[in-house]
Amino acid sequence: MTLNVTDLFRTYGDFQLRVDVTVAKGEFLSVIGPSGCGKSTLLRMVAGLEAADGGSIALNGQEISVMAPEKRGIGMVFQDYALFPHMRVAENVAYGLKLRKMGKGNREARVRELLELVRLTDKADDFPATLSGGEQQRVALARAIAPNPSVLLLDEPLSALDARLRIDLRRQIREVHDRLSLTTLYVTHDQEEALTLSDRIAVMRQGRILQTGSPRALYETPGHLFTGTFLGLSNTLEGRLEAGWFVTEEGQKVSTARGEDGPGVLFFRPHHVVLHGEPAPGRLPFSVTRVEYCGGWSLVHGTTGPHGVVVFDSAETRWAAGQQGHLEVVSGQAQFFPGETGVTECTPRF
Amino acid sequence: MTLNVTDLFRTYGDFQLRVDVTVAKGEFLSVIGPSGCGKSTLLRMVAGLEAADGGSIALNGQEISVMAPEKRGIGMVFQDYALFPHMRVAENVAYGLKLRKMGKGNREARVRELLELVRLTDKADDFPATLSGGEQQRVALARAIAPNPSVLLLDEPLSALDARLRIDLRRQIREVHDRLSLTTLYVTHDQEEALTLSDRIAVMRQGRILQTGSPRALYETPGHLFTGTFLGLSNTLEGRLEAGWFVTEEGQKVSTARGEDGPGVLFFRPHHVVLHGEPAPGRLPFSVTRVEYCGGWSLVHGTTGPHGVVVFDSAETRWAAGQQGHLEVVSGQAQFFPGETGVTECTPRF
Amino acid sequence: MTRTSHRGWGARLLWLVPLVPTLILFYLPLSVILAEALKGGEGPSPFVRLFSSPYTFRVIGFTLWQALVSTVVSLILGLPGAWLLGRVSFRGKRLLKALTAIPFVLPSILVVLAFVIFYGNSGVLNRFVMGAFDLKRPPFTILYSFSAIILAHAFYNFPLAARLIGSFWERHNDGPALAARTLGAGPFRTFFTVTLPGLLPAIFSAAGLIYLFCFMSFAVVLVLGGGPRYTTIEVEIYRAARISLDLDMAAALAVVGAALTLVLLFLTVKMQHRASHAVRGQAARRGTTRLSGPVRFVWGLYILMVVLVVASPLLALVGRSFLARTTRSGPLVWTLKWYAMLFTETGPSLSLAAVKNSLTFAMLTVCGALPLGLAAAWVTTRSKGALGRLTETAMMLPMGVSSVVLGLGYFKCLALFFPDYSGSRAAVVAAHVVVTYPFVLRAVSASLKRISPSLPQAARTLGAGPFRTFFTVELPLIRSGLVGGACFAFALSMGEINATLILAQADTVTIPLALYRLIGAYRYFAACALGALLMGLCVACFLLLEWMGGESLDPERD
Amino acid sequence: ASEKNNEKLVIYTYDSFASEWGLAPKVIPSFEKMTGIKVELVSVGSSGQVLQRAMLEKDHPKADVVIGIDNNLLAKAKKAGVLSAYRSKGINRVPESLRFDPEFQVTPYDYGYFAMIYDSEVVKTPPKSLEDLTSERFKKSVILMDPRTSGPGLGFLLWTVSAYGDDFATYWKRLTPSILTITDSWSSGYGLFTNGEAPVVLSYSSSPVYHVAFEKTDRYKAAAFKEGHYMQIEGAGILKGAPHRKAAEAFIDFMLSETFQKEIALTNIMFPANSATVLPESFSHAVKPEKNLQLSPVEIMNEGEGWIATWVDTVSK
Ligand SMILES: Nc1ncnc2c1ncn2[C@@H]1O[C@H](COP(=O)(O)OP(=O)(O)OP(=O)(O)O)[C@@H](O)[C@H]1O
Ligand SMILES: Nc1ncnc2c1ncn2[C@@H]1O[C@H](COP(=O)(O)OP(=O)(O)OP(=O)(O)O)[C@@H](O)[C@H]1O
Ligand SMILES: Cc1ncc(C[n+]2csc(CCO)c2C)c(N)n1
Ligand SMILES: [Mg+2]
Ligand SMILES: [Mg+2]
Repeated sequence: MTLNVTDLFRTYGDFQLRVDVTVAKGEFLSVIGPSGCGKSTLLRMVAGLEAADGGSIALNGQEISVMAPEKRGIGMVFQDYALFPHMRVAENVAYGLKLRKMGKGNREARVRELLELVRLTDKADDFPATLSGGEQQRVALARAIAPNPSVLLLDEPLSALDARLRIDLRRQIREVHDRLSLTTLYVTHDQEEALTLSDRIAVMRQGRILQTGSPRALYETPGHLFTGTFLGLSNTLEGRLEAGWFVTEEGQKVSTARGEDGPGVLFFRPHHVVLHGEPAPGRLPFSVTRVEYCGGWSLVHGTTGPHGVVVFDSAETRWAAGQQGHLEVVSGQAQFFPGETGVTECTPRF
Repeated sequence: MTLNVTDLFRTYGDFQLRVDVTVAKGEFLSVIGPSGCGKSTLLRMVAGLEAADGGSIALNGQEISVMAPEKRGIGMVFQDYALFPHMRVAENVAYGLKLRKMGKGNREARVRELLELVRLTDKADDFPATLSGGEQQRVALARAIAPNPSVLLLDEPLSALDARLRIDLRRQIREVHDRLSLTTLYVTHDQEEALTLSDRIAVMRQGRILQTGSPRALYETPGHLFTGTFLGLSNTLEGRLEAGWFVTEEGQKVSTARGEDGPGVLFFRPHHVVLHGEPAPGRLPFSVTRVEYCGGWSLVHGTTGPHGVVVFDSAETRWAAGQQGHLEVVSGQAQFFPGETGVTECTPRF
Repeated sequence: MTRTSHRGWGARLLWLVPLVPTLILFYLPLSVILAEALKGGEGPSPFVRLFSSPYTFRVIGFTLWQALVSTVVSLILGLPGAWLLGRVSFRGKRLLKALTAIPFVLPSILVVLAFVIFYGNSGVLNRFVMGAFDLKRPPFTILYSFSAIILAHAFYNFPLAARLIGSFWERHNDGPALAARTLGAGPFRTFFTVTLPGLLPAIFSAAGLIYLFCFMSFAVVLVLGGGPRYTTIEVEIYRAARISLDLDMAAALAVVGAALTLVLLFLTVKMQHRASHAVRGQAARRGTTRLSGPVRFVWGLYILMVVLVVASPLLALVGRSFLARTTRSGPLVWTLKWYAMLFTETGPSLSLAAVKNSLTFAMLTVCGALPLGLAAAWVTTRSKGALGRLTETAMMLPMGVSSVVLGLGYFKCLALFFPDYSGSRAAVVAAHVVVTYPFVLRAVSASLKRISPSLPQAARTLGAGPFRTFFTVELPLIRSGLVGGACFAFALSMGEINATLILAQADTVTIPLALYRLIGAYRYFAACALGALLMGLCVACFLLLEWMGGESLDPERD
Repeated sequence: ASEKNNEKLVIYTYDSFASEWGLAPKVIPSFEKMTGIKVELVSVGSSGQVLQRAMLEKDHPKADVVIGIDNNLLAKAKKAGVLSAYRSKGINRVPESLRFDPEFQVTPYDYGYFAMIYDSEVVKTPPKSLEDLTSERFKKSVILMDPRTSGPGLGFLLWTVSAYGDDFATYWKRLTPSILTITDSWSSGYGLFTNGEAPVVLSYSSSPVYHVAFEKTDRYKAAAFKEGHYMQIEGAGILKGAPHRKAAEAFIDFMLSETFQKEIALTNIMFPANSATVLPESFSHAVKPEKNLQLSPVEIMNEGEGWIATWVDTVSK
């Protein structure tokens, strides 16, 4: 099933959603964007739960935007789970199967299989109210997958799970997707999920899709500063491009970068920086404000002039809060965005 | 305020919680553990929202377990936000301040300050029902911090936020904590959050605290296999220790490790492995099943014999699904856990 | 340390707030009258007399059966209305909501009058059809039969069902219903498998109420049923207590009625508990529907039906209040003279005094019943298990005890403790409060149960004590329930007649009493005028209550 | 009880007596003016309820006089022992046949005959007997009252008992198809009738007087039955231990006086007990039957409950 969303439009007070997006058959498209940018609203409109003010939604070329939700053959995992409170876990999962008139034996087998998938076999006879947040979320996932929908919409289906389980389940979701060659629209606020799971990522901001592209393309060569700063950790310096060199406001040459001369922002990842003890030409003075231990590595937070910068370092980093260092942006890795001014805009709508 | 939880005890059907934990004044303690292990229940008991079946909770040596919740001076962010639906965002935040009889002017200033902190200034006059999930969560955070409690309990306060905002806010939370030298108990399922934020981490499993320790200690030298596998990505191989060497069931020597001889599990991180094209003594055959791009790096998933193994690699990894490689566990980095058998137990209670 | 720790003294004392008045104002008079009657005189025990007659079993059986049929019919007719009130936004909704309470306030004698005027053999309906098709005999014989009883009960109760269930539906989270749609369930399937089960707490609550009403109904049964063929326990009590002067028998019957009520109440409370599944972490997001094209037509039909059942008898009644005959069988002319007469009859106007008294009693009753019902609801929803259900049942029992018996109990009690008593307004109000507060309790506890427990908990962690929490968080969230309860209390007090008759001073006349007298003097046109006045007053008061209670802070207004 | 305040008198009566369209507003003021006694009139529902109230307060009576104890209630009142005897001088002007309580615990003030009233525009040939009522042409046409709750209802039951004896139940069985409804009170039944719900209703033979006098129509007529008509005599009595005995006696005397008696005809639509009272012109429309029926209070007391039980059983099937 190819999903075509064309000029879909919805207004809530001063919030405006206007989206064009296509998900090819068998494609896994993640939608990421700051909280409140309209991700859930988009999904709800595709599922038919929210009326659009205009625009079209087509599945395999057939217009479905006036079709009843149950006719669309779309499965959905709700951000707030929306479990049936009066049904036990197994009944929740079996609901869609019953509607498809699946025989009792098959149904029970399928429910068992799904509960195993989400590791909730022992909660089969419990009511949702007694489940923990993560358990509820997994029931919602199992329930949506159960009837083998041809299009699957997932609204942050793993947000309440621990890292371990999340990694497990995201692999399962992808496997289910691949096996059934589902068309999947996946909303997440977890960039790692988006990067690892998706064929393509759509970056949403303030009700619009800013950019879509493969995870690697968006991460490594983001077309917009917003995409770059939103997807993964990053740093930005304000300054100007002069003859292929980025120069800070203080006049220091930092790194080569492509682009037209003029004011703008230099964008680079934390692993595109090296921290040195000694000053050298091109290096910026850096004061360490905080060092975060992240397991296999550390994040060194600090400032250079007015800018906060975060730097990857090994777990056994030599840096500690309060120290002074010198920051080198590895040449050729940084990107220049002309005309932009800093990163504040990646925070929610203002 | 020092928080002392001694032998706190609660039963729900076949779920049993029994916890001993101390949080020193000004300490930031994170509680992590699989979904359903009792994290929320622990917090709710400390806040006085759930009666214990036994045990004691003391603040600065004073027993508070029979004290009314509002007398405890404990602030809490609820996993389900629990915003007052009949109050606007600003009123929600001001609620605790009003109870403290703060003057109108001060109150308004404080509310504004907090809404700025969570970036919701423009939603001040909205009702919670119209906010997105993440927006609601941020209101809950602002509301709990507002009255400057001396102990702060946070139940997955950032789970609905995007990575960027989460990193921002976790820094803010830590700053608030440091500035007010709060005693903080932080529940999260996000290991990165736990690692970066905490002074100490308590690992919970099936209603008990298995282990507490500094993030680094727990990550690098976990006392339990569960801790190791739960906190961050990891790999395990089954086999036995023979004269300081770990030997697989097939009889291949893999890595040196400390411990007594006997059967057990070898534990190592994805970045403690190197993948080679060519076989060599000590290297294990490895078939790549999936490569996940994670932004600055890649994760190479594969199998060696019956075991799944995940390996860190650069973003420009040469590996792709279907290829065969050879896996070297970097000597001295792996840890041996005698008597254990695999990692299934880090999944939720079974 | 054990469970139920940190409950302050305040919370504990709160138990006494509903309990003490219930004991003094209800259980004391009840036990006095029962003890008095059952200590027995000469002759066989009233219970022996009661159960030796097959008639008794017929009466009990019929009481249960007619109440069941009435309840089911009312619920079926009420559910679509509940959807309209709860889910659809349209203009005039507020007014419609206020209108739904009208049947409820009408003293049954007035309803009977309205039914006769509209459905009777010489009623508007029959005469209209006879005129249109030139018939000699009235085509519909609706009244004086079983279906007349059901029709009247439905008339009373289906707007009530719509209102009660509607206000629950309004705040009901539609997430699960939407999820069902995405899983392939059509609107009907979704309704029956997801929405309806979700509404069950409200449905059981409404059903319990309606069942009790019909269980206790007597004027309707008496007049529209067509005689002793259709007799309920309540009618028998009325006959025994007030006419046959057989207090023993009345008390015995009251015991039987109360026991049955108790069982019924307990069952509905239990079913209600069973049916409510609070889900942690779900904020209700209101889905307000707009009606479109063909759907509108269907709803048009529904509204037409409503108009036929509810509005037309009332309109006929109001219409008649503006009509007069020139002579006994002469032509009808429009007039305002009945209204004028209501306020200008001999001496200090009777109707004016009645209006004043009724309003005073109703206001005071609301003031008493609201806090009492609220406290009872709060206490009972917080207590769990069998004990909680028992207390809830015990506090709702006043709903199931005939006001005749209660009035007599009061009378006895007053004679016992205040020998010089000779009728007072305080006693009337107290009786009204007792009769009405269980309705407040019902209405409030339904909305109280729906509040996610983490909301008051959040308030507690922010430093609010239980009282503060109650006033700042729970109270605003149960406002709609409170308004509903207040409307009930007001309405019931406006319509109450039995206890008033026994307890009020001779010169204290209320609107229903005046109505009785007007009808007793077969001054039907004037009675219609007074009835119309009563309806108008009630609508005005409901609108006022709605406006006071609903407007300012409602988060989910559109 | 001691004489507390002779300037006061408390009376319990039934609604229609006390209502502003009843007798009370017409007669009480003149009594007060005449004697200087302040009357407190308490209206407690139907006549049965008057007696009940008196029984409830037996130990501490608050009222002095009860109005509305008729020949059918007498037995019950006596059994309860709430009344005390008083023989008013005015009783001499009451015909012997109306003095239904030989002990004078109850003093009669008016009387009437139960009768079927029919709408002459609908019923062209009126029923001539109780038996006529069972005929097919009256199918669902008759409004009756419940003997357990209504004076006239009890009166009609006793009427059938006196006409049919022990066979009255089979008569009722035959009558059932003709009954449209059985109301609990006379007023609701009569109201239905005047409203056009049915062409025949149980009431008093004097009822047409009302329509002639106040509505100027003789459309509603009383049917004369060949079995004879059952009679009702209404009375008042003084309670045992009445706080204001003197005033009470004065009131009973007043009830038999001309001032009171002359109001009865057109206000209560009954025949005044004082035979000297001049009846208004319209009373020519009131049927005064040749044969009147009455059962003795003793018989009613002994058998009444059994009759009612049989009746209930017959009609409720
Ligand atoms: N029913 C509604 N009424 C008014 N405003 C609404 C409604 N639903 C959503 N909004 C607004 O629309 C915007 C988008 O909401 P949406 O739930 O789609 O965000 P989201 O991208 O899913 O955010 P999150 O990641 O926090 O879940 C928000 O600003 C929200 O306040
Ligand atoms: N009210 C209750 N009744 C019955 N069981 C309950 C109740 N509350 C919690 N539980 C059970 O207790 C266990 C712990 O629940 P808790 O909410 O503390 O988990 P958690 O660690 O917070 O999980 P998550 O990370 O998913 O939020 C779960 O198995 C849950 O099913
Ligand atoms: C038209 C007409 N007919 C008869 C009566 C008399 N009446 C009717 S009810 C009642 C008391 C018995 O319950 C009496 C005496 C009247 N008032 N109006
Ligand atoms: Mg969302
Ligand atoms: Mg939890």
